[in-house]
Amino acid sequence: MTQVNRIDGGQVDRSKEVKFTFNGKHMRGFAGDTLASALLANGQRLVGRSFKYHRPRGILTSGSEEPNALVQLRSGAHQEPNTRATVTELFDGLKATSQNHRGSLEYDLMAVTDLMSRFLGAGFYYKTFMWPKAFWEKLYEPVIRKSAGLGSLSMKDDPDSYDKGFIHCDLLVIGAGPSGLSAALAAGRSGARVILADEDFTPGGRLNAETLEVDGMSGADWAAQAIAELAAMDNVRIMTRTTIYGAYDHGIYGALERCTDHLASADGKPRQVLWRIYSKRAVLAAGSTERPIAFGNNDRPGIMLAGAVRTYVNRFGVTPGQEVAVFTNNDDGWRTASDLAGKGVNVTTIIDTRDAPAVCDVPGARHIRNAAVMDTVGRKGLKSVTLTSGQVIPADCLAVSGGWNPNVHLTCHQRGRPEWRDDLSAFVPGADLPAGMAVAGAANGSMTLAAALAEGRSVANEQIKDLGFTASRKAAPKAEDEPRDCAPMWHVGESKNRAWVDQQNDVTVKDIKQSYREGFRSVEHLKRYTTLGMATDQGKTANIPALAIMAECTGKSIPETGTTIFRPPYTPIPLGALGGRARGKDFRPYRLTPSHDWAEKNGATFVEVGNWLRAQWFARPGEQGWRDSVDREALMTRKSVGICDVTTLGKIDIQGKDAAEFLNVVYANAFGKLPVGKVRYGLMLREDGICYDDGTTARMSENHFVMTTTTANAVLVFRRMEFVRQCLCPDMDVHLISTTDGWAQFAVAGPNARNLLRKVVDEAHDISNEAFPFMACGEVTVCGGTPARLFRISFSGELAYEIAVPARFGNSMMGVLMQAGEEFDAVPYGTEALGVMRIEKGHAAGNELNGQTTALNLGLGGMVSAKKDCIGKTLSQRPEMNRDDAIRLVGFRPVDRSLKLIAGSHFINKDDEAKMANDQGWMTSVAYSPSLGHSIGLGFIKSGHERMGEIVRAVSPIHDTEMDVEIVSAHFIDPEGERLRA
Amino acid sequence: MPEFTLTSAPPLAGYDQSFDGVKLGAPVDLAIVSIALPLGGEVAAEKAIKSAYGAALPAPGKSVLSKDGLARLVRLSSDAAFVIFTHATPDAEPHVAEKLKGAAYTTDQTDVWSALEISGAKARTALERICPIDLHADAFADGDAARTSMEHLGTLIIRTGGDAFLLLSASSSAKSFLHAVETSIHNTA
Amino acid sequence: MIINHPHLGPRDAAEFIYLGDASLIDRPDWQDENATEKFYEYGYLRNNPAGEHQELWYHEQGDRSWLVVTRNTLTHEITKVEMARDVARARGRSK
Amino acid sequence: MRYSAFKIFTQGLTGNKGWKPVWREPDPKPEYDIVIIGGGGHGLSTAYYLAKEYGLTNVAVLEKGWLGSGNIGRNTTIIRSNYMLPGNEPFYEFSMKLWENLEQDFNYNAMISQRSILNLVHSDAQRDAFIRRGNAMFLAGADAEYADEAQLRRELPFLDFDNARFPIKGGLYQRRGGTVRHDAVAWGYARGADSRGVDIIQNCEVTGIDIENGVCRGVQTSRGPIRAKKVAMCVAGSSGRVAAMAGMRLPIESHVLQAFVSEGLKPVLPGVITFGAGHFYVSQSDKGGLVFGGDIDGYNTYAQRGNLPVVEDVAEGGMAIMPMIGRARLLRSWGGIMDMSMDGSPFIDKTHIGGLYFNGGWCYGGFKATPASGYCYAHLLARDTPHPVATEMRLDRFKRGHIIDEKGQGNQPNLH
Repeated sequence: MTQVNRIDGGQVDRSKEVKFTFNGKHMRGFAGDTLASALLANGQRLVGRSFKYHRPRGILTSGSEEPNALVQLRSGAHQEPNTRATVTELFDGLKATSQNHRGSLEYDLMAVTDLMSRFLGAGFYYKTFMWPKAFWEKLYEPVIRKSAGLGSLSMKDDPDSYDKGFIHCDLLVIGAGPSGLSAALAAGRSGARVILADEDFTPGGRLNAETLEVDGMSGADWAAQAIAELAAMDNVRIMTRTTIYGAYDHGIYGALERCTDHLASADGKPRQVLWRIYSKRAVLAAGSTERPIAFGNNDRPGIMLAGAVRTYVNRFGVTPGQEVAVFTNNDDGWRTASDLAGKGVNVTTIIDTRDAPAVCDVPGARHIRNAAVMDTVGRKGLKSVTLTSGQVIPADCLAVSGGWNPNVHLTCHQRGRPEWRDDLSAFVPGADLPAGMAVAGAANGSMTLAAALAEGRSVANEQIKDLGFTASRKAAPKAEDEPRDCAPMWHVGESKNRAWVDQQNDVTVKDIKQSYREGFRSVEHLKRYTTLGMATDQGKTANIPALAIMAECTGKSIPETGTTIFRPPYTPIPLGALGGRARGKDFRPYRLTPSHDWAEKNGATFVEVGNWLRAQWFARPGEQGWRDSVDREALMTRKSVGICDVTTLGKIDIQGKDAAEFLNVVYANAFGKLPVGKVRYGLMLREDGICYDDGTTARMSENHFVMTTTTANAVLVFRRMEFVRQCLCPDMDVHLISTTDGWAQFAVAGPNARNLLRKVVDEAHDISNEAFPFMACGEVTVCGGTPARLFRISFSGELAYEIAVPARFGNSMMGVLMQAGEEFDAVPYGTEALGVMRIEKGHAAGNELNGQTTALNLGLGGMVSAKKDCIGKTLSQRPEMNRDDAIRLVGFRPVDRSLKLIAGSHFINKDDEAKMANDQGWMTSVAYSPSLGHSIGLGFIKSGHERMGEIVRAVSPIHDTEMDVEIVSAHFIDPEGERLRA
Repeated sequence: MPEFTLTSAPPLAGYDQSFDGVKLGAPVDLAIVSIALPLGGEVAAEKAIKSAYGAALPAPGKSVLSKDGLARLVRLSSDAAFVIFTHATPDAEPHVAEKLKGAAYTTDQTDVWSALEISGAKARTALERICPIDLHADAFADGDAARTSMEHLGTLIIRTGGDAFLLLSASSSAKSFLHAVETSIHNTA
Repeated sequence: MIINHPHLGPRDAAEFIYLGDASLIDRPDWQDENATEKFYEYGYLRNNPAGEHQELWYHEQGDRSWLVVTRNTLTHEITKVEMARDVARARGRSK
Repeated sequence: MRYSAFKIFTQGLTGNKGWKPVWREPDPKPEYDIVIIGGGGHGLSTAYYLAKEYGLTNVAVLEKGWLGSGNIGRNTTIIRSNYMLPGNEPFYEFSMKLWENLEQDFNYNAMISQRSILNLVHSDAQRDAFIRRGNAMFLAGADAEYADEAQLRRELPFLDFDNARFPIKGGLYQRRGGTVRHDAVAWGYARGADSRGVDIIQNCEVTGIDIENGVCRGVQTSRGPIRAKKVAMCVAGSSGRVAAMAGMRLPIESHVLQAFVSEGLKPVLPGVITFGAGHFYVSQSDKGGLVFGGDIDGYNTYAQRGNLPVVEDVAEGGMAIMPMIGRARLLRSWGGIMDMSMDGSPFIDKTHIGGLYFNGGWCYGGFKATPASGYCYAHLLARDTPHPVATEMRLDRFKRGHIIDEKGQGNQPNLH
């Protein structure tokens, strides 16, 4: 296909021909084209189908406000639905397909909905599809869902990468049109740090689309010159292809930079970068958007906004039609006629709603005043328009101008409300702008080029003066004030046929009137009932006309009827970009234990524990599954000795003259009298009296403690202790610092633990049972002088120690411990065996310390010291937390020992029905105890401590199963604790 | 003779790479000791620091080199600071404690952190992708220090001079942090 | 949001952890005769104003300080940032 | 006017000009038996059930803006009854059963779609907690199903099973969970209440609550004073502000929850999916948009807008579990103000002031509760005793120590 509509001029690079396909058809354009301009150049008017009625649609606009020309771009996993052809930069090899049709674009079977449209008006679905009841989900809804939606996702993982970043500036200028360029020049010359961002790939905004002059040169040339001057300033950063999509609190703006979307391949680089821009001040210079006028069949391919028609002609050297009519209610529409005629395009007619003389001379065009377009002909492409007078005018392109709306979107992102200006018949930014933002140019209602240039400069100067910069004295660039008279007209009342307001979502003037009739009269009801403004263009061309039509119905003025505000994002933002690098394994960082490498080499299977990766078990050849490994690790530990990396437990170094007193506040039990060289188990409550965390704290010297927390709560406990330190006890001398990552810590557990450690701990340190009894701690050296800390504490219930060395030695230490343990058949054990052994001992862990249980529930009620205050003490005494029938942590075993207990089962008394009213509690943790040879469990049950030996039912209806279980002591192994004191 | 010997293997030991416009490496034997100023003893502690290092403890968010240039004092908050210096053996804390003569509380932080040095003309451009702090020289001068978060990891960043920065982040996640910095360099190359 | 830290200057609020009303500083005395009632009010009841709100933020990804931030809950405008420790002292929490 | 397919047909033939307003626009009367403050979902359903189930129609609903402008108009439309605790689960299951018959009940198609809700499981501890929860659901008469990884691979092949930072190990389904066209719920209830004689008064802001000798006698409004025998607060999100007019402090903070919708897409998601290792949940609307959200912003606010860190956090969660959505675009984000309560559970109760009632504290879970909340509130207003499924939703529960804390986070509202 040749470029039938390509004409002279424009800013495309005719030396670089670009090949692309649309629905498989091969076409050509030039570098500098958008997909839309290239499609028009190739005479492709029909590009898509509308959402509800599957109406044939073309290109309406030349910018990001486009409702109709949405295509699927690229193919395979790169497929990108709902892409606006009007902002898609053409590249060699581009593939685009049209969306939302069954059958071909030209013959869409779904277009039958258009014929039934009289039954499918606003909100019809709320009134039907209710009978029979089951049919909604089985029949109606699947049909509706299938026909809804526009483009398709590929269902494949997005193959591109994305990145994010942070940038800072004194002044952010949003939009590089005339006012933005003028603002950036002023601020840049003053020395302020400026970011100038524009969504287009060529800065200049409307300057590139108009024939107006600035400082005696063409607008486009002046823009290029301004950009060159700015580019030479090292305090100015120019960001093209960058949309400022959201204005957030305190001068933070969200921006999307499209880095490789204009290239055939991203080539391993991020496709897009999501920037958070930290600005001290901002100038919004986002320009304005032209609005259409609604009339019968105003949605046909070939009917376009007048400013867009001018853009295609002036900027891209493409004419959207060969026989053009203009329909306008304002002076600006005449510029389209005049520019087109100037380029030799055949402008046949100018239909002006005003009863006023010609604005300018347009050779060859007939001026019909006080008239309007009422209907059109040409289903897949415009053929003619019919005026209210009945006169038919042949045309393949109708350029429509209903006036211009300032782009106030970002001024509304913090719920600022725009204000109506009668002289412009448009909303302009209101007084409650986001802090630090000022608005300039057309976005502020300064609609002429001269005004925009002047205001850009003056607003920027005011902004930077506030920051202490001296404004440059250079004058604003000069331009003429072009005529801007506009007589509002929102829809042509004489139209009999449907007149579209929201073209993408197929909302017509009739729908708005019906919405009014049914009582949906507030703007929000209108939007929600008719879906107006909810499409991918967010109603950029639809909202204001709709509001005006509703105002007509209510008989009130437009501002009395309401206003619509805009929410982020300004234009749709890919979720990939918002997600940045956080995908797959990079979703969150990994924390590795010091012995990770050793574990990897020794057959460990790893498990995610928060951000940590921990060894779960260490499989040996011949083992038939994880249970084999775990049973062996637990048995061998209980029989001889096992070693486990427990570095992940939080470690907090606590120093200060008031450290002991401080611990008395944060722990429920007392620490004041803990002797130096001893460790104590500590229980922490939340202020609401619920158990929060547990661990051990060792007193290394009079004013120095080392606390351990659970892995999960390390950060939270530290935060809370800082709260106590700074906010509750501000004059205690106590200092906290985390050392979690600093020490590689290993549990060495089992009857041979001491024998093993004797080989590693330097001889100078006596670790005999007498010198270093249960709950002793101290600083030692290992392997010939390496500093270490030794704690005699036990989670497994065996004779056990935890030994800590500086983390850099951790991997080596694991090897050394295993080597030293060889003669005892030492095993490394993972978190599973750790869990088995703690259940065998009845120790509470995360499943029991779940933030819902009290010390009383856990059987630790006696730990809450009566003699002192602590966090949570008072509220733990509330009556319903101390009921006689409160749940208690106890052990469970299946009556039939061959059965496997299920964590999450609920307990029901023997003869009760399994229903919530009879719920006695639940099983928290279960394990197979290799020592006992059967399944064991921990759980909470009402008055459990008084029910030893009772048989209850553990029901798990989700598994459709239940079993009888016996309530037993939670201490399944060595209940007297003889082993750990051995 | 002890039967077993331990070998030191910090997570990024030996890492040293050059990219277009950026150098990235893990400094060797960097020791870090935290200093907490006792409540009511701040003046004495600052005095002890000054006499030990020949430099006064700077304001929060700043760092200074000791008089001999061998140690960097970084003030983290009103009552806490780091001293960073080159020291191979695992006894950095007693080494500092001795110098301060009991005027402040000290805790060894060497193994808590993992360090990366990034420098070069494009270092700032790369860091822009992960660092929320404004690193423009007017806003973040030589010696300035900030604790912040990069790619979900707590990081202490110090401008050690010109286009060179020292980055400290947790040693357990050192590999993820390195990956984050390398990705930034790749993405901005 | 940006919180202008009294020692460190403006920092993104993402570096901070929010706790709630700064009345959480005013922890009652456990030996007070109405201690249970006072702890209930302290722990559970909030003014929750639509307007100026004094609230606690913790600079977790920073200097680990707790701050009392005065912020408007309708506009998010921050008018004052203080070190919580100073506020606690001023409210008589010194020993 | 009764809606039916036939009605649509005849109206279509006559140019759709015969449709009548769905509700009246009455002026306030000087006095009502019951005045409900708040014309959001819960207020409207309360009025509906007062009229329909309890025969009380001398009732006004006062709405400061447009009806349905509360969180009923700005949520992510999910219904479910997958709670765990006895104080909650029977209530939400009651709500679910009301949803299941709602459309026929009020003759309005709210597009109730029981497409299922799935909570993904990423660790053994999480699995144990979900089994506990699933069993509790059964005990309360609800449905639950535990799916293992293999089943999820078959059903949802687009989830990231093979390269996930937090592997997907299974999930808890509630097949009866799903989504509803949220605005239609407000409209259906409003229509049903209005047709039974309830006055729904829009653009009528309550500016004061009249209390004489410890008894509430009525309210002051932007449209004049209105006397009432009973005044029912029902303004979740603004509870703090309205309760302050009665001099009450509440165990509630106001927080913003952001929600998001993508551009319309052809169907990709069968039901609601919730990520268990990050903040992300998503469903797909009948119009094709992915409707998704995550955590609250986390600071007290009454501004109906949020900030960027949470937007990114949510998108990160989405990309982590289903990287196919990378090329879908976020179309719109918005924020709703939540009554975040001290234990994450709501209140339907009398206050200490005679004739003044309170309904609030719904956190971010109020939408699914709309029918039961209105039903139970109506019951309380009509009978002065709590409905059997709402006996624990009392304001004094913290004083007694009876906490309904599903997440085990304690008395810090922003953690629930």
